[in-house]
Amino acid sequence: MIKVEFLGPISKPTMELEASNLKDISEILKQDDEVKEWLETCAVAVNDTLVSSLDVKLQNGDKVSLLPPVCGG
Amino acid sequence: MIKVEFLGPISKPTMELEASNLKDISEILKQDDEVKEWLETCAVAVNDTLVSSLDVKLQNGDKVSLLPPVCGG
Amino acid sequence: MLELYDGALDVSAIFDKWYKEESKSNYGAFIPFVGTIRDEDSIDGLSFDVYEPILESWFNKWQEKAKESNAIVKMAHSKGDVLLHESSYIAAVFSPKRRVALEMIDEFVEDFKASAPIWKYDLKDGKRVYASERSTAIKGSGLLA
Amino acid sequence: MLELYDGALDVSAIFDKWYKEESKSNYGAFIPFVGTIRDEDSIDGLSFDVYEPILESWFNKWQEKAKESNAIVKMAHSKGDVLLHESSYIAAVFSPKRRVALEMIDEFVEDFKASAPIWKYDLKDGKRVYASERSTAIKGSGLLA
Repeated sequence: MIKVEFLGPISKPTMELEASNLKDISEILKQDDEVKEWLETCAVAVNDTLVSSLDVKLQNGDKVSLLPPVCGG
Repeated sequence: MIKVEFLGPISKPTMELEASNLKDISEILKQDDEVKEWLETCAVAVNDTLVSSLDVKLQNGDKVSLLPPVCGG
Repeated sequence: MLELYDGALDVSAIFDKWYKEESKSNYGAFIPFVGTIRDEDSIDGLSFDVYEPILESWFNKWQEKAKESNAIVKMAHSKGDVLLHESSYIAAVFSPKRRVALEMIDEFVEDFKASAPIWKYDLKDGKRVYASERSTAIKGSGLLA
Repeated sequence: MLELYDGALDVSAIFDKWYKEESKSNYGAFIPFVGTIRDEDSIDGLSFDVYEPILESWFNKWQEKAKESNAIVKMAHSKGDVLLHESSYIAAVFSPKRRVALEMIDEFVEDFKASAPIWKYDLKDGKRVYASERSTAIKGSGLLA
């Protein structure tokens, strides 16, 4: 199982999904009306490292995080 | 009389000179071997205001200051 | 040196600590940037969520980058609520020479604003409202869209 | 706010004072620049001469300029001797917005270096030696040559 967590203002509890790569995650999240609107503006981290390609392979126990637009300071 | 003061590292006591403008001051200081070497790198203030022209008229009691290269901080 | 605090920062205490920590390190220039909550838009304050694991790796990359110029960076940030006229952020660069410090504090603060995983909320009428208008999508966002 | 002190600056005390002075002024960004004497070239420290009347008019012009951007500048500098690892200079900008403060602190510090009527001497082997190599002729120099 892959853990998908939603950071900051996305008020959505962590999900557990079956997926072998980020493309699978993308397909599943696009079906979720609450999450869908965030996908365009969210960065993605796998196991706390930001990634820039959908081809990232996922293994059982991996964590995918969605990071919405930031504003520190 | 015009008071001419030498600031910072120029080790020269204040002079009292007869002069009606900065051109006169320049002519007199060029004769002074100790001061001559500083003229090229010194800025000039009249009554504590920096000036950029030799045409400045001087009146009895005016103060001319020579400011050598600076390095604050 | 990345420090997170609950609520407002004790700015003078943090400044004093950092200044003393590097007092013998032979840095000629030390430039802190202090961010303070402004009274505007009828807010009562701001509130912050911080995602520490990615903030730490972002900060560690900056520490490496600073090292290449013989400089160091330090940072303190608030978690949770910070009220009007209190401070939530201090960033600092120490370097041997002033040009490095002047350029790096600018770059560091701007990259922080664009990349650090921190989310800001307005505290208004007893509610905590995500400051979406002032927020910036992290570079590479939209991967899953 | 131009402050001159005999000898080294009490940096943390000055920082704390300035921070508190503006704590309710609604400035979002506060950037101090702290200059500290580096151990180099076998010096024991530095020493400074300051010509106050022209320093004050230089500083007042900067205060006017800062005002146009709704910002303010502050500055403290040492007169006389300052030893290794002690600090001789603090400049600071307060402004509502960070971009103004980041750009102004750079401009202010660079103009200070090029224009402020302060002369620096190395303290070395019990002597006070004018740092001519590191000094900059004020713009317009050479008028009397």
